[in-house]
Formats: sequence, C-alpha cells, structure tokens
Amino acid sequence: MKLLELLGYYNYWVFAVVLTVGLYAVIRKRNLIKKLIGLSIFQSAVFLLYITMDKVEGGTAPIIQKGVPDQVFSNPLPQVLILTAIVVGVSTLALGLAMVVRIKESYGTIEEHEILGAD
Amino acid sequence: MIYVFALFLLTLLVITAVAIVRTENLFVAVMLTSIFSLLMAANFFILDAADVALTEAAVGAGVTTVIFLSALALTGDWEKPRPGGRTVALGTVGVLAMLLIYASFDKPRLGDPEAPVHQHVAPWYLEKTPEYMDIPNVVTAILSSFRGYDTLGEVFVVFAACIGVLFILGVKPARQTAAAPQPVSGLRHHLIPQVVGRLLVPFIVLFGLYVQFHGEYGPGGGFQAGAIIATGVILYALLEGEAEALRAVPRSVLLALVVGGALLYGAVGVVCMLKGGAFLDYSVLAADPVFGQQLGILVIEAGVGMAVCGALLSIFHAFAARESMT
Amino acid sequence: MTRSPVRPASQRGEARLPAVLLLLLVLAVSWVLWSGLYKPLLLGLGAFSCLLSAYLAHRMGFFRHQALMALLPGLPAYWWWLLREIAVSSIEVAKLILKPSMPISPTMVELKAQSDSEVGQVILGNSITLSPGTVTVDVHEGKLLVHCLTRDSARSLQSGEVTRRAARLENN
Amino acid sequence: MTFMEHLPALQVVVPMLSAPLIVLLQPRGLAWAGATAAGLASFAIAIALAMAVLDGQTQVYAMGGWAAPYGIALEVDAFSALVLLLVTGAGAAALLAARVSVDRQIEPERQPLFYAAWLLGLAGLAGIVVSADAFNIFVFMEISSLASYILIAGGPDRRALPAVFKYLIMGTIGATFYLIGVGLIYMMTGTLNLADMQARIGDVVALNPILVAAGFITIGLALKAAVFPLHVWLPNAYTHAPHMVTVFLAACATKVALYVLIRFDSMVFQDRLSDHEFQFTLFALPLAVLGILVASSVAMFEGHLKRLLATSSVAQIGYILLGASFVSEAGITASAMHMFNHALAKGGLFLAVACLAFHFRDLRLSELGGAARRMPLTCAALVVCGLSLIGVPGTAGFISKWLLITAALESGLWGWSLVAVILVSSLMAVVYIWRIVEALYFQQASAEGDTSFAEAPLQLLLVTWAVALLNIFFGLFPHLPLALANGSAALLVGGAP
Amino acid sequence: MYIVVSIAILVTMVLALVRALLGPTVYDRVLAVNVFGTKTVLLLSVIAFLYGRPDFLDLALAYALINVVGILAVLEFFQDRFRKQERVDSD
Amino acid sequence: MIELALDVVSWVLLAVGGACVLIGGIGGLRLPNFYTRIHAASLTDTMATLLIFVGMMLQSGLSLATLKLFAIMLFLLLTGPTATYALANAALLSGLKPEGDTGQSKHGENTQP
Amino acid sequence: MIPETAILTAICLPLAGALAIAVAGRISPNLREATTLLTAAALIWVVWGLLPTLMAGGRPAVEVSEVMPGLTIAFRVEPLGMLFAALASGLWLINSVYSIGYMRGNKEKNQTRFYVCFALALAATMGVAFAGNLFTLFLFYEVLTLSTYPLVSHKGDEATVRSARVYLGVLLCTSIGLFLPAIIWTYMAAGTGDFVHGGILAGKLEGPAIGLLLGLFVFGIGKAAVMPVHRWLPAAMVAPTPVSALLHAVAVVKAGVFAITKIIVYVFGIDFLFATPSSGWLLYMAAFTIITASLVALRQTNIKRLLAYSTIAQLSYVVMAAATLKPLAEVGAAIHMVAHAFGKITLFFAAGAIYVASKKTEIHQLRGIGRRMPWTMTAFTIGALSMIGVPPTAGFVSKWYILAGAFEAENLVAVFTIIASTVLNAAYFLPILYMAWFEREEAGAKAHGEAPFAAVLALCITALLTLAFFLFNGPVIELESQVVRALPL
Repeated sequence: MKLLELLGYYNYWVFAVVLTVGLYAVIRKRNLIKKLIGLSIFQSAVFLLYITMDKVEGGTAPIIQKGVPDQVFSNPLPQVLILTAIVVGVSTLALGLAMVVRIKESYGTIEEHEILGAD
Repeated sequence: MIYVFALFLLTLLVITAVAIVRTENLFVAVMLTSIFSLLMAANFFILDAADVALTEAAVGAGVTTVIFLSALALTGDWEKPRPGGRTVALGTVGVLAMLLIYASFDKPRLGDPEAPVHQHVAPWYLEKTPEYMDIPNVVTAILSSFRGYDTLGEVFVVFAACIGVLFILGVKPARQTAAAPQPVSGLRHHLIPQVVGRLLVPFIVLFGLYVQFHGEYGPGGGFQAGAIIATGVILYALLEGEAEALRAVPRSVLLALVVGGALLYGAVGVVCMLKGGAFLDYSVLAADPVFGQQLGILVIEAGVGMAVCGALLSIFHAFAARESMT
Repeated sequence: MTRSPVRPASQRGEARLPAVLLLLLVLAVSWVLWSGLYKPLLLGLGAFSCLLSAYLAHRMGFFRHQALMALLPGLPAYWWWLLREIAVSSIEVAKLILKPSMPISPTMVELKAQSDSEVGQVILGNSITLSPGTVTVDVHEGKLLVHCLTRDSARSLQSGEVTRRAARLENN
Repeated sequence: MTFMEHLPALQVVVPMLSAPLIVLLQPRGLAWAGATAAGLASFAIAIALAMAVLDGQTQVYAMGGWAAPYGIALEVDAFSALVLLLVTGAGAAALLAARVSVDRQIEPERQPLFYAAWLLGLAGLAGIVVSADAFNIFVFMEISSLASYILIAGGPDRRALPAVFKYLIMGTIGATFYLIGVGLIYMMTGTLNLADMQARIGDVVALNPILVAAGFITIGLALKAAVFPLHVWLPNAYTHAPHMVTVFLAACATKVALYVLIRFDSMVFQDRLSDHEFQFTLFALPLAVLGILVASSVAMFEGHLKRLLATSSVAQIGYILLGASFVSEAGITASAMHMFNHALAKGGLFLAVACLAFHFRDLRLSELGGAARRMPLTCAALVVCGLSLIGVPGTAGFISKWLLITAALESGLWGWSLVAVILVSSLMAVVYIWRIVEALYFQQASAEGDTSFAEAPLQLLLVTWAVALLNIFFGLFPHLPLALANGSAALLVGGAP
Repeated sequence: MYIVVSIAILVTMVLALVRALLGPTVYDRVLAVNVFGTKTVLLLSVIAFLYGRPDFLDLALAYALINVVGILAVLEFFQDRFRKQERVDSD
Repeated sequence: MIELALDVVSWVLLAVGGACVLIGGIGGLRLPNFYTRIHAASLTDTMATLLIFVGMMLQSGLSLATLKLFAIMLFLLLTGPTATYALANAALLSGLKPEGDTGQSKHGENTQP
Repeated sequence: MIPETAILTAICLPLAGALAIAVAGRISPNLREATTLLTAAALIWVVWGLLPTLMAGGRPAVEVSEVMPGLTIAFRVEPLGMLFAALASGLWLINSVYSIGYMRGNKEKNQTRFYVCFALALAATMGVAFAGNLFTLFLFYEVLTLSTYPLVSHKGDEATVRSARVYLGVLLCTSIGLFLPAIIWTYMAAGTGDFVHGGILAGKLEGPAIGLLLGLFVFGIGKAAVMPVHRWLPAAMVAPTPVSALLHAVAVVKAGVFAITKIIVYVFGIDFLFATPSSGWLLYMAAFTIITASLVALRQTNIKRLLAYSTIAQLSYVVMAAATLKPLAEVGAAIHMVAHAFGKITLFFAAGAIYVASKKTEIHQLRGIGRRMPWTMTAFTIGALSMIGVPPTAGFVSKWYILAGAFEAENLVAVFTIIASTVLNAAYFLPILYMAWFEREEAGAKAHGEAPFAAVLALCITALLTLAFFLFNGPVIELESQVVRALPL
C-alpha cells in the first residue's frame, strides 16, 4: 500500500526531473538551438504537472456521453489551461528559431560564446 | 493497470529527455524531440486529456518538426561540446528538483478524487455545461465560453508569433545576390511521396475541418484543426516546393486568414457587447441563450482555426523562404 | 544521382467532372462516417468542408493523376493477393529475425516496372515496401531500386509476380 | 450594460483588436497613425478608469458574463488604475513620438508588423494589469513578452538579436516558473481567481506546495521584472532595441511584472501563510538593496548612454522592490509611486536619447561632445528627467524617494541603514547623471565644425518636453498618482474589507 | 487481451527508443522515430478500446495522417543539403 | 455463437499482431545495419498493423468505430511505405551504402550524413 | 501688490526672466542684457514692496500645493527671509551691471547660458528666502545648487570641470546624505516641517538626538561651509567673478547660513536649544572654523582664494552668532549677513575688476596698483575694513551685536574667537592694502587703467553701501528684532 501510494507521486517526480533536465540544457548548453530544445522540454514538464492533477481515479475524459449515467469525469479545467500553454510554447519556439536563424546569418555561428566574442 | 502504462511511458519520457540533452547532434535531438512529443501525447491520453493529446499530436508530429528542420537547414546541426564545469549547473537544477520533489509529498496523489482541484470550480463546469450550452465536450465549453477570454489571448499569442517571425525573417539577408535563380526545391522527382502525398492532402484537410467542427462533440477544436490543416498544406509544400505551395495558397490568403481569424474572434466579442452582454457573452447572440452559446462557440472556434492555420503556414513559409534565399 | 526532368509548376490536370465527383463522394462518405452525427448544421458544415477540401485539392493539382480512377475496380483483388503476399513474407522475416544465427543476405536489385504511369509505379513500389523483406529505395523513370533482406526474396521479386499484378491492375 | 461598465474590457480589447487591422495598413504612415490612434484611445480609457476608481471603488467585469471563480474576471482598482495609466501613457506617448525615429530604424515594409506588435505589447501589458485571474495573467504576459521580443529584435544592429534571444530564454523561464507556481496553488485550492485563491488558501492544510509555489511565482516574476541578480537580460535588450521601443518598454514592461509580484504576494499569500511577511522581506530586501547598490555602481562606470540608463533601471527596480519588501502601507505607497515616477523619468530620458540619436550615431558618452550646443532643447529635457531620476526635490522622483525613506524609517530597526542605502544610491545616481550632463554640455565636440544648431524633429521633441514637464508637474502636484498609490496600499495591506 | 497487445507495443516502443538512442547512423534514429510514431498510433487505438471510448480514435487518425509529414521533411532536409553540397562542389 | 467465434478470431489476431510488433521491435535491435533494420520496421508497420486493426474491428462490430479503425489502417498502410521509402532514399542520397551481395560489415558508422 | 501675489511673483519673475533671456540671447546681446537688468529691477520693486507689510508685523503666507499630506510647498515671509530676499534682489541688479562690464570685458563664451542660469539661481534664492517650511526650503536649496553648477563650470576646461564637480559633489552629497534625512526625521518627529516661532521640536525629541539632528542640519547645509564641509567654496572660485561675487558672497552661501539660522530659530527654537546641553558643540565648531579658515586665508596667494577662505570664516560668524542662542546674537547674525554681503561683494567686484583690467590674480602682483586703479582699490579698502570690523563700516555694526550676544550668553569662547579673528582678518587684509597703496609697482609692468565703467560703477555702489549701512541700519535692526520678539505669527 505504501509503495502504491508512493507511485501516486511518480508523475510529480517525473515532472520535477524533466523540468530539471530541460532547465539544465537551457542553462548549460551554449548552442542556441539546443537551448530552445531545452526550453521546450522545460515547458512540457509543466504540461505534465497540470495534466497530472486533472486525473480522477476511474474517471474518463470530460466529454459527456448521452445516455451513460453516473460517469466520473476527469477535471477539464487543467486541460483547457494546458491547451493554451502548448500554443504559447509553440509560438515562443517559432519566434526563438527565427531569431536563431537571423543570428546565424549575421554572426555565422549559433554558439553563445562565439557570438559574445564577436562583438 | 493504466497507471502502470503511465509509469512506463513516463520513464521513457525521462530517458528521452536526458538523451535529447546529451546528444551533440542537433538533428538527432530534433528527432528525439518528436519521440518526446509522442510520449507526451500518449501520456496525456492516458491521463484523460484527449483534447490536449490531440493538440500535442497536431503540433508535435508535424509542424514543430518541420520548423525545427527548416531552422537546422539554415544553421547547421552540430553543437560544439562545452568542456568541464557542469557541476554548477547540475547543482542549481538539482536543488530545484529536490525542492519540487519535497513539495510533492504534500500534493494529492495522482487520481485522488478528494483532491481540492476536483472539489471547487471544476464540478460546476461539468454540471452546468449541459444546462448552459448543451454541448458534450466540457473542455471545449470552458475553452471557448467560460474561459473564452483566455482563448482570445491564445489566438493573439499565435498572431504575435506569426507577425514576429514575419518581422524578424522579413529582412533580406545582407549578401543576397540580385535575381538568384529559383532553386529546385521540394520532392518533385520522388514519385512515391508525390503520389501518396497528393492523395493524402485532401483527407488531411478534411480531417482538419472535421476536427474543427466537431470540437463541441469530441476532442478537437479550432487550434488542433488549424494545425492539422496547416500540416496538410505543409505536406504539399514539401512535395512540390514552397513556391508551388504559395501559388496554391497565396500569401495574401494566409494573411487574410490570420487577420480574419483574430478579428472574427474579437468581432464576436464586440457584437456581444453591442447586443448588451459582456464581452464574449455569447448568450445574447440569439434569442435562446443556449443556442446563442453554441453559435458563439462555433464562430469563435472557426476564428481560432483560421488564425492558427494561417499563422503556422506563414511561419513555415517565412523559414522556407529564407532557406531558398541562401 | 539522376533525376527526372522537373515538371513546370503550373502543370495541372484538367479537373474532369467524374474525377471531381468521385473525390467529393469519397470525402463526403469519410465525413459522414467520421462524424456520426447527423444534425443539419453539421451536415451543412460537412458539405462545406468537402467542397473546401476538394477545391484545395484541385488547386494543389490533385487531379493531375487521372489514372487513379481506372484503378478502382481492380483493387480488391489486388489487395487480397497482396495481403497473402504480406502474410507469407512476414512469417519469413519473423523467422529470420528470431533465428539466433540470423541468416540474412542483403541484396540490392533493380526492377523494371511494366507500367508507364506514375501511379502504377507508385503502387508497385509501395506494394514492395509493404511486404516485409523488400524495400523500395528509389524510383525513377520506371526503374525501381529494391533492397531485399535475403537473396531469396530478391529472387522472387525478380520473378516478376508483383510487377505483373501491379501492371494488370491498371490495364484491365 | 453601460459603456462605462465595459471600460475594463475595452482597455484590453481596443489595442488588441487594432493590431490585426494595423497589419493590413500597408502605406507608410498609415500604420503609425492607426497605432497611435489606438494607443491614445486606450490611454483615454485608462484615464476614465482611473477617475472611476479614484474614490476607492473597484470595477469588476465578468468576461463572457460568467461570474468570478468560474469565468475570468477583470478587476480595476486603484493599484491597477495607476499601472494602467503608466502602461497606456507610456505606450501612447512613445507611439506619438515614434514616427520619425521608427522611420529611420525600421524598413517601411516591416512597419505595419512593427506597430502591430507594439499594440499587442500594449494590450498584453494592459491585460495583465486588469486581470484578476492567475492563468489569464500568464496568457497576457506571454502576449506582451512575445510582442516585446519582436519590438526589441527590430533593433538597428545585429547585437539586438543575441540580446533579445537571451531575453526570450529568460522571459520564458520566468513565465514558466510563474505557471508552475500557479499550477501548484491551483492544485491545492482548486481555483484560479486571485480573490478566491486568497479566500481558500487559508483552508489548505498541507503547506509545502504552497510555499514552493510562492517561491516559484516570486522567482518567475522577479525574472520578468529584472530584479537583481536576475536582470542580466535587461541592459543589452534595452540598449540594442530601437530607441522608441526602449522608451516604451523601459517605462512600463518590468513594472507590470512587479505589479503582479506585489499583487500576488500581498493579496494571495499575505495573512494566509505564517511568517510569509518575514520570508518575503527576507527574500526581497537583500535583493533590492544589492540591486540598488550594484547596479548603481555599474552605471557609474558605464560608457554607453543607453546602457547606462538601462543599468540604472535595474537599480530603480530595486527601489520599487524595496518599498514592497517592507510589507507596510507606507512601503506599498512608495513602491507604487516609484513605479509611476520612474516611468516618467526613464521614459523622458530615453525619449531624449531617441532625440540625440538623430545626430549622434554613436551613443557612447565620449562621442557626445557638443551635443548641448547642437540640440539645446533635447539636452535640457534630458537634464530635467535626469534630475527627476536622481530625486531632486521639485521633480517627481523626489516624491517617491521621500515616501521610500519615510517607509524605511517606519520599518524599524533596519530603517536607518536602508535610508543610508537609498541616499548613497541617490548620490551614485547624481554621479552617473552628471557624467551624462558633463558629456553633453562641457565636453569638446569630437568632430569639429559640425556644431550647427540641429534639433530633433518637432514631433519627437514636443513629446520629450511634455514628459519632462510632467516630471516637474508631478513633483509639485502629485495628487493623482498619490491618491491612487495610497488607494492601492490601503487595498493591498491596509486590510480593506 | 488489449492489455497484452499494449504491453507488446510498449515493449516495442522501448526497443525503438533504444535504437533511437544507439543510432549509429542518423537514419537509424529516424527509422526508430518512425517506428515509434506508428506504434503510438497503435497504442492510442488500443488504449481507446481499453478505456471503452472508441470515439477517441480521432487522435490515432490524426497521427496516422500527420506522422508522415515529419519523415518527408527529413527527406527534404537531406535532399536540400545534398543539393547545396553539390552546388558548392560545382563551384 | 458467432459472437464467440468473432471474439476468438479477434483475440487470435490481436495476439499474433502483438507478437509481430514485438518481433519487429527485436529485429530493429538485432539486425546489423540500417537497410536491414528497415525490413524489421516494415514488419511491424504492415503486418502488425493489419492484424491488430482487424482484430479490433472485429471486436467493435459494425459501428462507426470500425469504420474509423479502417480509415486509420488504410492511412497507415498508405503512409508507412511512403515514409520508409523517403527514409531509405534519404539514406541512399546522402551516400550511406547498402552492403553488396553478402557483405555484412559494419558499414553505417558514419553518423554524419 | 497684494503680498501673497508678490511672493509668487518674486519667485516666478526671475524664472520668466530666464526664459526671456534665453530667447533674447538668440536675438542680440544688448537685448539680453537689457532683459536681465529689467528683470532685476522688477524683482527689486516686487520684493522691496513687501517691506512695509513686514515692518508692520504682517506675515504674508501662501500655500502652493500640498504635495503629500503634511508635505506642502508653502511660502511665508518673515523678517530673516525678507532681509535675505531684499539683499539678494538688490545686489542682483548691481551685480548685473557689473557682469555686463566683466563679461564683455573678458569676451566670455556662452554668455546667454550665464545670464539664464543667473536668473534661475535668483529664483531659487527667492524660494529659499521665502520658504515656509523645511520641504520648500530644501526644494529651492537644491535648485540653487543645480542652477549654479553651470555658472561655476562656465569656462568648461578640464580643471574647471573638475572643480565644478567638487562643488556639486560636496553640496549634493551633504544635502542628500545629511540634510534630507534630517528633514525627514524632523517631519517624522514633529509631524510637520513648518517654520513656527519658537520651534516645532520642543518636547518631541530629547537627549543626544537633538545634538545629532542639529549636526545633520548644520553639516547637511553644506552651503554654510562649516568645516569640514567647506571644500566646495574655494573650488567654486574657478567661476567668473560676478558669480563669485553674488553667489559665493551673497546668495548661495547666505542661503546656507540663512537656512541654519532659520532652522535654529524656527525649527528648534532658541529656548529649547539653549536648554539642551548637547547643542553646545555647534558654537565651538563655528569658532573653530572661524579661526582655522582665517589661518588658512593668511597663507593664500591668490586673491579670490583668500576671499573664499575669508568668506568661510565670516559665514561661521553667522553660524556662531546663531548658535549663541541669545536674542542679540540672533539679530547680530542677521545683520552680519547684510554687512558681510556688502563688504564681500565689494571685495569680489574689485578682484574681478583687477582681473579684467590687468589679468592679475595673485596678491603679490598687486604692488602699487592703487595708483592705476584708484576707484577700485578705494572700494577694496572699504570692503577690507568692513571685514575687519573697523568703523565706520558695516562690519563693525554686526560684530558689535554678535559680541554683545556673546557677552549676554557669557560665552568666553565666542568672545575670544571674535577678537582673535578680528586680529587675523587684519593680518591678512592689511598687507594687501599696504602693498597696493604704498609699495612701488614692479618695473616693466604693463600699463593699464580702470576696468570697464559698468564694473567700476557697481563696485563703487557697493562700497558706498558698506559705508552707508554703518549709519542707516535702524530699519534692519528693527525688522530683525521681530525675529526674537514674540510676535503673534
């Protein structure tokens, strides 16, 4: 029972670890694209956090089926939030990549230290 | 049982994430990112978030990969290793992880029905949606009506990204030679993708539209639809070259889609205002408030779809145009 | 690397009415089956969607390959044959993989498609790929480059069963 | 509903919906005109709102007609009205002045996009301020962030790109941290509405997640607000942005993040968490003090005019945070006032810099010799705003310094040492402002012979002077912002029912 | 039964992931990604049945339609690079 | 009776399909180089897909779900080989040589295409 | 004119004048200088128009704005301020006349800026003089500092800018670092900063805190140049002489001692402070400054620097008088402001005239100059005698009152300081006089005559005033007595 209870937290731990991994990439990597990839991993971790909290045991996706009584539904609200957050993530990513492309064109490199050295 | 799956997939997720960070080949990282996205979607699905999973599918599998690859084509795909000194970074993020894990012990267990999240607000949505709007998909109901203002914001985030990419990539590179010959692009001489791809495109578009209009009944909605339709057109662009795709769906149309979609959404809100309700209060749109809600949701979802489709395609073309320039 | 001459981008097939109608029909059927809801509003939207998709397909040169229509009657039989073929080769490949010694003998062969049309070549290529043990690697000017897992499968390919079947599909 | 009741929604909707329309306005000048009209309209709305809430009322607007915890509510109270004035005022004023400067820095065919991004930025910032919903704040934060990345990336030389990339990375991390925090609170309370959160957070038994959430939100917003030492993105981003963008963003962007920070900390966590007050002070106070001192000292030795001013912004953010960290009515009043006054001063300074840039390509101090002779009016405006930044009495800056010192003295034991910090940093401000003055007035012109009278374009100059005069006006008659600041303090810590 | 199938699919996903991590060539990884993608489609369909909500097959359908785009993009990516190299070589 | 039979048939199909998937996965790991691994992949892509989807179609009877499943299967069978072709062609294009007739040397170690 | 309006006019007039001068400067120098003179004259008319009201015991007051609750910008005319304002405005006119001669004679650059800033400084001076509370005082005090900075650094070369930096640095540092906290402390302790007869702090503070606060005020008001915050004054001597004359003999430095006196009288209250033992140090500090500055002055070789140190010493007279905390001494403090102003401005005018005419700046160059510039040197002599306190000059009157106050307080240190400093003053002025009148010019020196007429005229007027004040000081003393008499305010 104890073990099972701990398993209930597994999602949170994965969230923590993935978040950490993403952040690590953002902080440590000097390649700008790698940073962006790290950033999107970092954001994905948050999606996981939200989606984890929407689950209800024995529940199902919150789409009401006519004629099926007493259904338990998972929480729809975090899903709505994450839908928005995913869109935000993609938008940021696209913008970031556009910048990387321009940086490459004007500096000839996308390594942070080389860019800093160039100016 | 399903939790064991989740456990399994989550572990894979972590492994993938670590691998992405470790690899020095950016191309490989991008490929692994698409695996990451797939795993994420599967997880969402298992955790009852069908709408989110569909979104992740629509975005992660197609659009993101394509844009990443376009960027890589312009920047090169090898990362220079950084020697030494990783302790500091590891230490910082390690502390963060410990903090989060520490906090997790007070959190409600996965799936705990007694968790506060499930006690407040959310039951109200589940209970009232049939009454106020009479549509089955509560996620859509919240997304487009209860929290329609958020979604308006979301559309404008996409809009901002679109104009941002156009703005940033709109400058001509300094060393652009006059009248560079239009290079051959696309997969025109690859017979199999050509034929199969062209066969697929109408179905992808149709499926996109299906997702668009069934957002109220099943997983889906404007955003997913926009992304799927955009993917269809991107497929065509991959097959026939970006110029050909622009001929089929010209820039002006894309711009009209983006602007029109965003404005359509906003206009619905303003019309609600003019008819005496609050901004985005669709109930006033028709005599019967329930029908008014349904109508409003339908129209704003269309706006979202248009805007997202146009924006994603504009972004894709902006990258592709850069590629053919250099 | 050789490549076929690039077609001018503007070359699009004339949208012949039967082809259009067929596409519309297929799309409409797909819609109805996916949707499963038969409210007037949704059906209306469905009609709109089908028309939009078809129009887009038209703009994208969907109707360039007229041959597609002609294929339809022969398809079921071909599929049935292909299914058996797939089953057989699947078992072979599965055996190969599971054998500890893994007696594979990769071979590259070049096939000549009997059909001139693009669609025919595509069907041939994809059929080859579909059946485990053989993969089409390149198609150009009627020649297919196929990678085979074993020499046996290469040999059976070269026997021409597939090419014949695929060509027959088009010509009946 | 009457028109007046719609104002909180219109505040966001007007600039937001104008943005797509602007994209369509291709001929040059028209995009600017449209954007300016929208900017001025939203400024007018902000004024109307400020008037409406001056007597301590709160305007609540239920978006979509759904009442608060279920739908998204917009709330305008004294604090938000103050920040709204600031945001829309900065946006409108900078737009009004922007045309000539932007014509020089942005290609004509990109201008519609630029102005659209500007309006989105404005809408995003306004959206953050009026929103009473934690997640909605995130969405609008992202709109404003994306818009500001775009605006900054329009910078004239290539260095803008790495700068804005860094901003993008750090900004996204900040926003995501905020999102994590909101998620954790939502997890424990089940609501996203700020007021509802405040009410329900007291019932939470298990406090670990809430504490971690408070940490995440604070750090995330501190990143967005460029609180020392999380400010590293700011100097470069502001330095390399187009001049008018710097005016707009320096005046209000970071302040909005601080606004959310203060709002969250004093509304949601305050009173509900044991020792929160102490912990917040423990976190914010040292950072504020360090930020003030370090950034001021860096600014003293900075050789580039724009970067000098940008660095000084970090110090000024420190002041705002310092006021907030007292967690007292006086402190919040000081904070709010300093937001307003610093926006006036910095906005004016950067406007003057934009004027200078018309004749001085290189904005390093060593290259600015003879500026006062060529552009006497610009330089005079710059001096006035600089004095306000220092906090010379009679200018707006003095009012907030006064309040800040009073608040520091009230805060007890630490008071006097904090007063010392404020005073020392004011003296540092004297040093760096005076370096500018000396460069402008007393340095020999580097290129001899070119000392003819050549002022910036009238449009720009007029706005610059208007802002400079406002610095003095609000130094002598600060009643409006002060009333709003007092109102916000009463609202946030005064235990208003 | 669905469970057995899904476990098989999961195991295959792991194997594909291992292949993706090991490489050795880039194409091996892309292949693994492709396999991973089709397996996800399978898994999603199976889980939809396992949940008793077959109307969620839309998700699998979406993947089935979209996955190929990513792979085609890879082909275009390499082809593009090949062309560029060719151009450089001919100069 | 018929139902039972259908059930049995579908279970069998599903089981075999599962096995195919697994074998394909193992093959992807065991086979020595890229071109050979493609074959393993196509084993899971075609046979397994067919079996599993048909199994599920039998389970769900004549309903919309069946038709959707059919559509999914169709698209998978259509796109699968196309993707494989694209991949193999890309590899070939960038100079990754398949072995000759018999050779099984480690050929594909050049990770850079 | 209604007194209330007159107060605001007195402040706004120079501001408007500054604007007008700036515009006129673009048109023609003559117009510019005419504007200056006109403004100065108008200012005298406005300010002196207030005198009758004051003499009759009126205390006109006006509140401009309540910046924050309790923190107002308000003006109130009282005798000390009236005296200061009248002095500054009167001398401005004379100084303007002198400036025209000096600036033209020297062909200085940036003359428009010079006149504009001068007018601004005068506006600030008026504000300081009429300030009705600490906050207003502080406001105009800072404006005064800033508006004089361009005057000090007028020349614009490296050395000048460096000196100007010292000037600004010392004044701003002390005012922001010490004066401002003192003000805030006062506001927090007393709840107000209004200048009220008898002080506002009585009973609000006790013990060493009073001494500390007083210290913050005294050293915070750097313009009073109490050692060790006197460094700025010699540094400011790089400015053109009219600036030194009006600002660093009258307006700026007097603003400092004026502020201190006002604070002692109206914020602390003489009686309150007298009863507090911890405030005695101020007198000793001032005494120390007087002696030390005089000793330093002895060793100076540059005329203007000598005058600067002399100024430091003389300022501390005022501080010391105020710190004596006896009614007579307070009157003496007020009168000394006037007396010193007349004397010192004359001396500076003379030094400037010498510079314009002969470019001489060092003391040893003055041998025999009395023959070449008799008018100038006569005036110089009168000024010097006034500094020493020889009758019949103004300096004698004020020293008399201060000395009387010191005796009243039975403070021997003060008495001794006055006597000793008189000796020292004589020791550094008399040799110059001797040198100028009785020694022979060095051979081969360049022949030169008097300075331009405007300059000479100005210095003669001030010299005459110095003499006149000895005879006609009645009204001033009567007015200032009101400060210490308990008048209903």
